[in-house]
Amino acid sequence: MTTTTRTLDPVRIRDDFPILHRQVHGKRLIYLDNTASTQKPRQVINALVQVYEEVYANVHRGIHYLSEAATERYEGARRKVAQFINARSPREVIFVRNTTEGINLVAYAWGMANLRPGDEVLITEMEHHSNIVPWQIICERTGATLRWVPVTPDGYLDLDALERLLTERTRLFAFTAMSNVVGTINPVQELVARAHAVGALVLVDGAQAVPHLPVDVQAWDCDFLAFSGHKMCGPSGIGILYGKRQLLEEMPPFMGGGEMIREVKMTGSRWNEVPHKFEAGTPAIAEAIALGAAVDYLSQLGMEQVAAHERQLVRYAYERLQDIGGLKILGPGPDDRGGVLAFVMESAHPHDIAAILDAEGIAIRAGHHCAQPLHDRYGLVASARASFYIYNTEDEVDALALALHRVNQVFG
Amino acid sequence: MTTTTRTLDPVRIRDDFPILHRQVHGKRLIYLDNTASTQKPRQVINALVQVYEEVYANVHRGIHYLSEAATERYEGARRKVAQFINARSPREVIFVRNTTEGINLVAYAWGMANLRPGDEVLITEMEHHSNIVPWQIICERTGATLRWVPVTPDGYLDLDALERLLTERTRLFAFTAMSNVVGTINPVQELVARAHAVGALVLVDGAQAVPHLPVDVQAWDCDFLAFSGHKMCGPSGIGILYGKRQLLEEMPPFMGGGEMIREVKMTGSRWNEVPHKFEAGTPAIAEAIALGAAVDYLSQLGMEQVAAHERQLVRYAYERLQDIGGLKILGPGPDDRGGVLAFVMESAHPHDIAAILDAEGIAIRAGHHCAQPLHDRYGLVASARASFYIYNTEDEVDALALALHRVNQVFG
Amino acid sequence: MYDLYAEEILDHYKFPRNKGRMDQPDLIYHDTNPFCGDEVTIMLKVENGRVVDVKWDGRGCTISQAAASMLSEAIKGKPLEELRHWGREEMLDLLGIPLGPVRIKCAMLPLKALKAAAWGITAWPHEEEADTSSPRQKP
Amino acid sequence: MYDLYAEEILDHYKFPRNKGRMDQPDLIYHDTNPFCGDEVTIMLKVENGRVVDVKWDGRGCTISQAAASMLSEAIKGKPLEELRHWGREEMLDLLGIPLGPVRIKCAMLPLKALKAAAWGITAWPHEEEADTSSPRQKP
Ligand SMILES: Cc1ncc(COP(=O)(O)O)c(C=O)c1O
Ligand SMILES: Cc1ncc(COP(=O)(O)O)c(C=O)c1O
Repeated sequence: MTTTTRTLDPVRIRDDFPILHRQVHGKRLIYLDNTASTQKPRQVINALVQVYEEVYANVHRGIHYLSEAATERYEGARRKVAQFINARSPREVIFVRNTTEGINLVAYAWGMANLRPGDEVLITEMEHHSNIVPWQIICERTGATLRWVPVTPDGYLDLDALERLLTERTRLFAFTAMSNVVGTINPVQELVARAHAVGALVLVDGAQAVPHLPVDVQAWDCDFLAFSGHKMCGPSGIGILYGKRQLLEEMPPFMGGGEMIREVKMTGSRWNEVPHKFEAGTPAIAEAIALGAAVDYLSQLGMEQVAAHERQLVRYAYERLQDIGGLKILGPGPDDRGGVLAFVMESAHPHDIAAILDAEGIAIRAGHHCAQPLHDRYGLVASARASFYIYNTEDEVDALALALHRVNQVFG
Repeated sequence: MTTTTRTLDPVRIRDDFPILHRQVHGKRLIYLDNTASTQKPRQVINALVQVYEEVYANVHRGIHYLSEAATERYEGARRKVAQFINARSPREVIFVRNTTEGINLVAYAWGMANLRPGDEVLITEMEHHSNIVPWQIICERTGATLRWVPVTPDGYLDLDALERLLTERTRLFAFTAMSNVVGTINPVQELVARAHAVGALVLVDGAQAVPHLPVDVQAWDCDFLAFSGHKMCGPSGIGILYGKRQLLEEMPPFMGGGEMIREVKMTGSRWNEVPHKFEAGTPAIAEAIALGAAVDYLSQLGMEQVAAHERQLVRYAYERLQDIGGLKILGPGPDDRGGVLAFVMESAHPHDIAAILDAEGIAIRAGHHCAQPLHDRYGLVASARASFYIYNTEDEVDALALALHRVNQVFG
Repeated sequence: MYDLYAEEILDHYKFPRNKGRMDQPDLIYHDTNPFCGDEVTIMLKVENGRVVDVKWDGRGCTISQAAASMLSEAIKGKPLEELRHWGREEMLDLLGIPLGPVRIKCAMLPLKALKAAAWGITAWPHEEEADTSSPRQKP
Repeated sequence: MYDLYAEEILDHYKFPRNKGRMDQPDLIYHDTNPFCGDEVTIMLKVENGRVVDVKWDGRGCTISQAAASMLSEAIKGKPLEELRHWGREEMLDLLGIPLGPVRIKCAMLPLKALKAAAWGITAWPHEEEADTSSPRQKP
């Protein structure tokens, strides 16, 4: 590894992650399932403990010390997230449970109010189910039509087809900034500009991009961005929907209840300000605060450095995996992708690959990774997937390669 | 206090709650804001830490050790909750964020599919906004009519009016098992039976009942029950919707995404089994598991004992507060209520009461407590509210009474 | 927090200055905070762009009512143009105490009414607030 | 977990017993697991309520295919009535290894196909499963 001062030191980083020191089946844990969810540093775990031991109370409207302290930290986390993605204002940051809820919020609140028969919603063949099913549901309810941008054999969006598919009927273009299977990093800024040129809004699924790449919503100019805390060192149970202020102001609310209202009368209700209009009920208080700690942690490492580390690791892994007989990596070459490698082997079903690796202490995923249409497009039902994060090392890639050779031995 | 073996010992219980040992403004903390949210015992905090330090991974479909271990604990928590409320099967337990989301789930999934113009949804004047606003939204969308059961001057549901309001047009009756302001414990079983007699379904808002009283959904025979983990020693970010299996099977899904599907094709999708059909995306994994620890904690104390402790405390407090000049307690007498006391004082605005008490280290709420229609009904805009839980003591009630005398002095 | 009930604030609360109605005010604005029911009406007489007389009326908690009273004293003689640009800081300076996220809204209520009056508007425009937890006033 | 690839299971996977097609089966059922694409078809010849011949066909992971092979050996000669009541336990006994929540579905696939065939049905009725994390098969 190069050793400029700002290069990540995964060995030192590992010290922050208690779980990485455990054993699995008597072997040291090699955690390569980071696309599904990442592990948590003690800074984040401690933040949770600290909230509950020192400043926990329900937020908003409380006139006692704990409630005010909890509210300040909760809103402080919102400011941290806003800064992390370079939002214009913390008001553009809505706390939800996960990427999935963020997308559903837009589908229900914006979609139900704005989509009509004849309108089109455009998504892509490489989407996660969370950026497919909400649009299927809302298009069915509103009579709008769902269209799909095809994926090329090597895992890129088909930009010629996009030219034809983006029309003045397109009301929204929803796509992932980075594929959770083939790892393709899409040219978000260009895609947003093309969609805006025909008057369409853009929702970016940032579930994989935000944890792994520097993201700037103002540079992207996207209208919405959804992502999950649990994929970026944060706790489970918290996610974010970013939305441009003006749009959020105009949208009707999604869920109704406490906190999202300004006034409730028997004859009807008026809504609170954004972002509160979209946060009905008691929010995930400790989770938001701990997500703030995760954002601090990543910011301190530097997202450029995080991305560089993964780029290096995935290049190394791409090479090592080439050597393995009958193994085929899905998607683009090593230079155009994030730190995720999905593959199939001639000798073994993905389930069997994952099970053999598990016995060696290596955690990978096997299945359709919530991207059935993409697998269908490649004539596959399932694939195996190894994915990297800040704490993974080349040593671990070597162990992965060795175990994959072993798969060939067992099934040879 | 009586000292039968199974009586709660709040002094010993306090040892389990780290935050109760802190000081606020140089005074010992007296936490009487339990209706808004309760504090957490170390058993629950430890459960969170343990998940992240030992068995964290995304749940479902993972073929590696950590994912299987996390899945087992997550589903184990579901079984604990099912048992806690005596559901027939864990499949009847859906993990959501909070009570509010549980109610919105029913409003969107069941309501949008089943309500038509001419149909009526019946709620009550004592509902929390979370059991009002979703019905206002869904009634507006579907053309159904929202009707309200009035509340009597002393804080009971007007059962004569109910007789007139429950008709064959009533499709759903949604009411709280216990008021979060006046503390009234409603006769759930009787209300369910009367609603069922006209063919209406019943949703019970259990946000206050489940943490404080023994609850048996089979005895109640309610169709849905929503409640929040954070109000019953559990972490923030997790709540429960119980629903009868048959109804859940028949309902369309709410949010779309990963995990809630069985198959996603470009031409359409098929849904997963209940409860997974209603849990789109990565769930609040650690939160569900820690809620399981909270359920264990409360079960070990015994919910009969929890209720008895609060009954005793609220009776004591009711008496002590009577002595305070110009103080008026809202709602029923001391025997028919849970451990919550809302009141107003002639000398001081509720905000000022709360602020004076805060300076003494005593945390209470002031405001409309997300129940504006109830306050409107009493011609009030706000009230002050003290509420009790397992760790509160008569000593603390004495401190409350003393501080309220002080309010009269300051503003006298 | 005990500062909330500092002598001066309680004094303004118990003995409000300039409280009452004004005949024929040049500018008048009524604002409420629905979360706690506080209400404030500000009435101004203006000459040559300066406030020459103030009255206010209202009901609510100590903070909102004392703030209205203090404000009514502070603005006499001030140019309207200056008052239009007063903000959170000026109000907190007058009160002389720090306030949590809920009570700050009580303190800001009279100032919001004053600013609306000074701008001669009847409904609040789109306005940025530093604190995302506070609801904007759209009466 | 290494047990997953115990001699016997790998042997059944590599050298499947009774794999192939059957002309004119008395009972036949095809089932799939959409999550991993495993497929199994069970074909039975039945005389006097007993299985007298079995064939199966399919593709998928070691567990589902070995389970089909083992099952095909175990059921020959058994009364249909008995097979209708086989469950998770019988299948795990045959495999002789414990399985996690995902792989258990692979193991159950051939049994589900067999039971459907034995009941002579073409679509699965409402069926309770102990493990709430497992999807029910509704082909
Ligand atoms: C009776 C009642 N219903 C609903 C709620 C809403 O709960 P949550 O904010 O956890 O969704 C509350 C909590 O304040 C409540 O007391
Ligand atoms: C690209 C992408 N979108 C959406 C999601 C869904 O995220 P969550 O399950 O946190 O809602 C994921 C996670 O698997 C993902 O990788």
